[in-house]
Amino acid sequence: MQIHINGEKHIVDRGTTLAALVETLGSDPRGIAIERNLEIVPKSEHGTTILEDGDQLEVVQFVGGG
Amino acid sequence: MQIHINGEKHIVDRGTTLAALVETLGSDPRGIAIERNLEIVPKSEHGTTILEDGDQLEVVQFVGGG
Amino acid sequence: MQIHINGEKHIVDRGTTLAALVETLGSDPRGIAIERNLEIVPKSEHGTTILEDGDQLEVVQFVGGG
Amino acid sequence: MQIHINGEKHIVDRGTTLAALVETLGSDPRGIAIERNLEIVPKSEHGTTILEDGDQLEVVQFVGGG
Amino acid sequence: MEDNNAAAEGLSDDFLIVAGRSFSSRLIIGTGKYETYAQNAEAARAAGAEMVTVALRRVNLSNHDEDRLTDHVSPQDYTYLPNTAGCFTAEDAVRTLKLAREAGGWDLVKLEVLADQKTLYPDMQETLKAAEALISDGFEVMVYCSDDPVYARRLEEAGCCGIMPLGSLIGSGLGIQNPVNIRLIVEQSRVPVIVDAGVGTASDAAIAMELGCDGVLMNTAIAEAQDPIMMAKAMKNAVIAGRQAYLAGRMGKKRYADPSSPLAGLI
Amino acid sequence: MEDNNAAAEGLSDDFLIVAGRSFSSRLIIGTGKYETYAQNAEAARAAGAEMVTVALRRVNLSNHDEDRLTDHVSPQDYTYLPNTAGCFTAEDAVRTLKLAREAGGWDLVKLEVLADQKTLYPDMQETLKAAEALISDGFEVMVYCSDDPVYARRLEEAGCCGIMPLGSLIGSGLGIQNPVNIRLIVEQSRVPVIVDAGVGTASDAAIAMELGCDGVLMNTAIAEAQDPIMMAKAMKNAVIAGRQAYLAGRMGKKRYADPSSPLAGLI
Amino acid sequence: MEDNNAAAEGLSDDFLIVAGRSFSSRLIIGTGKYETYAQNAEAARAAGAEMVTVALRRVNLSNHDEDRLTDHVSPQDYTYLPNTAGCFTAEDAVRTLKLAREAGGWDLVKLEVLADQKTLYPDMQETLKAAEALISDGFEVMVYCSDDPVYARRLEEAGCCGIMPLGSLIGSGLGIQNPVNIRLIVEQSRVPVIVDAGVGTASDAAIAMELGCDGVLMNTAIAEAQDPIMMAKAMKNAVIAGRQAYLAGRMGKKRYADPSSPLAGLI
Amino acid sequence: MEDNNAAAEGLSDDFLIVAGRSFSSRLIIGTGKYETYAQNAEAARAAGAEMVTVALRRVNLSNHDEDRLTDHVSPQDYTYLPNTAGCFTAEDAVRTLKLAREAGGWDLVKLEVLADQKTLYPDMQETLKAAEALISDGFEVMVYCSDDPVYARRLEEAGCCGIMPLGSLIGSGLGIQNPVNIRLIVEQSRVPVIVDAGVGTASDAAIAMELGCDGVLMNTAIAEAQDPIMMAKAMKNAVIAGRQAYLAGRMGKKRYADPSSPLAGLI
Repeated sequence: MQIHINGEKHIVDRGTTLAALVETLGSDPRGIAIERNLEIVPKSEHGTTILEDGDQLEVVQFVGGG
Repeated sequence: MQIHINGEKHIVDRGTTLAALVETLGSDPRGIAIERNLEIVPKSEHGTTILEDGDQLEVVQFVGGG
Repeated sequence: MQIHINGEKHIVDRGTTLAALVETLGSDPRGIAIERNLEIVPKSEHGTTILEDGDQLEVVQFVGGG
Repeated sequence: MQIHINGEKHIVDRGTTLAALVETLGSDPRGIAIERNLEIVPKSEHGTTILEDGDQLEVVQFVGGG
Repeated sequence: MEDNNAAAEGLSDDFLIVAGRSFSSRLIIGTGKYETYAQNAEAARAAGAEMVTVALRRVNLSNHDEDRLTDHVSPQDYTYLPNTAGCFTAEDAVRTLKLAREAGGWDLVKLEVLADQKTLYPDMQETLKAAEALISDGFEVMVYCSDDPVYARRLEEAGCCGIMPLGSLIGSGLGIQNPVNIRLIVEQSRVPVIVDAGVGTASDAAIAMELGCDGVLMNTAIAEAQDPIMMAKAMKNAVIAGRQAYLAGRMGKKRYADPSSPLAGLI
Repeated sequence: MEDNNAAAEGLSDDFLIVAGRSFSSRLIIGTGKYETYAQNAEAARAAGAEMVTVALRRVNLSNHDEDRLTDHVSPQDYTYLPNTAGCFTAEDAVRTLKLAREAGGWDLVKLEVLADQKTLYPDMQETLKAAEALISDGFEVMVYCSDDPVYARRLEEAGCCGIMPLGSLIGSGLGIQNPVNIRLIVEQSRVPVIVDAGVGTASDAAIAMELGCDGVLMNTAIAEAQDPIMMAKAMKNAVIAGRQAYLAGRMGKKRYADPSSPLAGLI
Repeated sequence: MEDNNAAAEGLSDDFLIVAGRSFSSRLIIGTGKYETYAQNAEAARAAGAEMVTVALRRVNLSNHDEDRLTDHVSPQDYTYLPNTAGCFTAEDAVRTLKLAREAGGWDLVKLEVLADQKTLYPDMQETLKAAEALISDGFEVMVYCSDDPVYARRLEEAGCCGIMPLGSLIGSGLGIQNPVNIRLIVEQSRVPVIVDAGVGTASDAAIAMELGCDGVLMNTAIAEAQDPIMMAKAMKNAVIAGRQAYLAGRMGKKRYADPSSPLAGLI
Repeated sequence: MEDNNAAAEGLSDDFLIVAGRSFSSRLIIGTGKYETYAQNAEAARAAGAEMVTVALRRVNLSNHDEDRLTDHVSPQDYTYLPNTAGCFTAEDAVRTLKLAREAGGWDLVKLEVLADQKTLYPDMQETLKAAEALISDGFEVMVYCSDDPVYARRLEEAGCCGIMPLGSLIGSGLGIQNPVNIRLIVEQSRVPVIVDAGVGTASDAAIAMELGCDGVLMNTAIAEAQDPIMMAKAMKNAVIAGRQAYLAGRMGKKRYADPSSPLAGLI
């Protein structure tokens, strides 16, 4: 199925959890935050959150800024 | 009957019009504005406006200001 | 004979007066000043001043300046 | 005999040396400078300098200043 | 009074246009703090002013012989700009200006909603609210405001016909505190920008105009000068001078010197 | 040209008096850097100037048809103030002014002895030496100087008829760098003090006059403005405005606000 | 890092207390515009900073080896102050800070809602709206704002734990444009006032502190200096110097001179 | 006292070198106007000063128990810089410094020849004359002078080992009146330039150093602060901060804003 991550299309298998996705993305789960369809998904729920077709994800982290 | 003009008590006869009052007050009707119970009374209606007991009047004019 | 005017060499006939020179130079005598060998020559003496070989002349006038 | 020190009259015995005077004045010779009749007397000569009648002495030291 | 004004100085085609009205003078003066209305009138003439701000207050019923502003500075000779000085809420300001319109029949007004007595700084939230209410009620609103360029833009978008940022606190005489913000407001505005408050002396007024402002409004600087009439003349000339300098386009600034006399032809 | 000047602005009895000569204009302008002498003349008229500084240079023998300053800005209409721009020693300055006197017959001059090409800062030692020599030779000396109040006093004691401290470097347009020193010079001087050099725009000229100066001399600020004629008008009005503000006596500065409308009678 | 900070300078009992947290450094630095995060970290150490502002941005999914801020300027060593730079509405700012809280678990944040890209001037209406929403959601809000003392008061009344008025436009380096307003804000505030934006060099930071501010936040002044590490040291010392000067109470200003050496006992 | 000074701040290789002597502190303080010599000594320590100016006065013969400067601020710990405060002629200044050399045995001195009691402005003619006499007599002369760059050059050419232009009048606390001239002096000088007089608070000292000066000398700013010891610390840090900012090279100034957070990756 297809989802959007940070505005880009991605294909993922049905039943993929957010935690699994983060791992495949290879990004360190510490220090990131995820918004799914404009709702923040707490880290504690990454493992139990099943992605659905058309999900809009925002995956953000801290960068330098003034 | 008793009314208030600019915050002060005044005794006027029943049936007194606003126009008559202004005259007795000796103030030049030109360049003043009157508010009766928070409603502005246009000059055109001064002659036909009968004061009532307890009326609250504000009679104002232009003064120097920055 | 040879003289210098404003730093440039000029050939003039013996006996030439300053007044004559000014005329040949075509410059209006009014509003100019002449220094001959570092000595100012008043206008009144232009007519009687005979130039000599090697004279150093400065002929100046007013120009725009701040 | 009479001398002036910093503008004030003082009576001293004939033959008094500058060194002796400084001692009687009770001021610490270190850090002071003495001018005798507008001439500086080096510390090295205080012992051999005999005061004379009418001498004008300036005895100065360092004080706070900006 | 054209011959007293910019026109006479060779700016005959340079007018301040506010809400469709055209003025040859870019100096607006207040009518407070003068020793007498007579002095006030003389100062207005000396300043070459065409607009004056006025306040609305209760008629003094106990004394009818009180000197009247209108008898000295006549609305026939000067465009009255009723203000809302002393109003600390949008509601008070709107009520005051409705009375002013009834009293004088004018709809061109100067709105100011102040936040506190100590600073008389504008309360921008209430000011914007009052401006919207007045404009929807048909008033032409010139508005006293902070030098916040964002709020200045909002006030223009709301339909104000004149933006009047403070130079510094009312009556302080501290001049133009923040020329950068005034410049930003001038650059973005399509309605006249008139510095209101803070001018203390002639050069302050000139500086405001050199920043590109369309006019200056002042009261204390003239009324509290040792010689108000002379200062009124000074301000008139300063506003014209600053305007002309802005139109002329100043020279660049240089770190070192640059001679004004030719280097050629030195003896 | 009285009606163009201070007189017309209600200062009919306020004259700048230098070496016994009386002027209604307090603005002196230079005659360098203009595109043409015609523009120069128009600027002088627009500025309402009565005095202009001029330089002395070698006649161009190879071209007699060159435009002449005197044909446009006539010594009949303007008091010429021969300067010594370009002189870096007292000797050169004295020699130059003696030629100027012979050329024009005038003994009122503007002395300047400069220290270096980069800053054109006055060399005060040479300046004082030249002033003494010129005064003993019968000249009336207006003197360009630093803003050192001690040297200003020396120059006045030497007999100079006008003290002309710089506002900032010649041609820099940086305005009045040190108002404290200018004020000290104004307070101590009994001859006219005229700020010379540094003025960049109208407000700079007004500030100089507000400090109590008797006049302002400028060249680049007008000649290098994008519109020199308009800037000349601006400077004329700025000098008058600053003078009037000085005479009027400005309001005091306050840390907080002070309302201009009465607090009594609020509805 | 106490020994690098005020404590070491004899101010051991002078702490900046924000939302119950205590800091010995009054200098907060941004983490943008540095050549590398390594340089950024070195500057933070040199500045003796204890708080840094950070931005929240999308993870770059195409490059996992990108250098990470957290690896150089660790949240273990510095208090992170998530900002909302780039947000132009209250809604965006609130959304961004909720994500920041989820990412870092911190509720102390720096709110800024900007009006436009050209000036980055704060939109005070949206800023107040966002502050109220965040505070009711449990955030501790330090807020970037204009120097409008009325809005500063509103923001404090809304519950903000730090008022951060601009000195001048973000990244402009124009210093403290309006010291009068900053002083008014300092006088009225019971929470820390921290000048944010505009500081260009050390003396600007000292001036902010001398006005009585509790701290200074800067980014460009350090990051864009030719030697950022040296400038970081300069800023650390300037903030301490300004704080100490404020606590010491400066001498009065005098119009004339006053000798420092005794007049008595002159030879 | 190295650890109190620049060295400790990471400037271990940045020394002020005057007449072959090397100092890690760039702050020179006067020893006048303090309540007691004890306070004076504490301030000197807090300022991290290594050089102090001192005056020479008549010994008080009627009171031998008077507190002595040398007992509190010892010439063993501080380089004494005998001054000529109170001298109004070259002759007096030379006589005073010869006595100082006899009293202390030092030839490094601070020359000042003043013009009048009201302004204490330097008399540059007498100052140059005195400098020449002292140098030919073997003194190392640091010289208090006006901000006239031409005279500063002459004094350096005469052999002075330190140029000390005033920031503003002695004891006035008006800061650096003319940064343009100070900059010109810094650019041209090959000996240390030390701003002397006028500094009122920490930022003034930082500004002097940011202009590129090699040091700052002050007395009243510390002695007349409400808390002289705290102000001494402030000045120490301000001088270091200003020096570091000068060495770091400040960011450029911009007319508009420039964001410090990345625009990429916004959600």
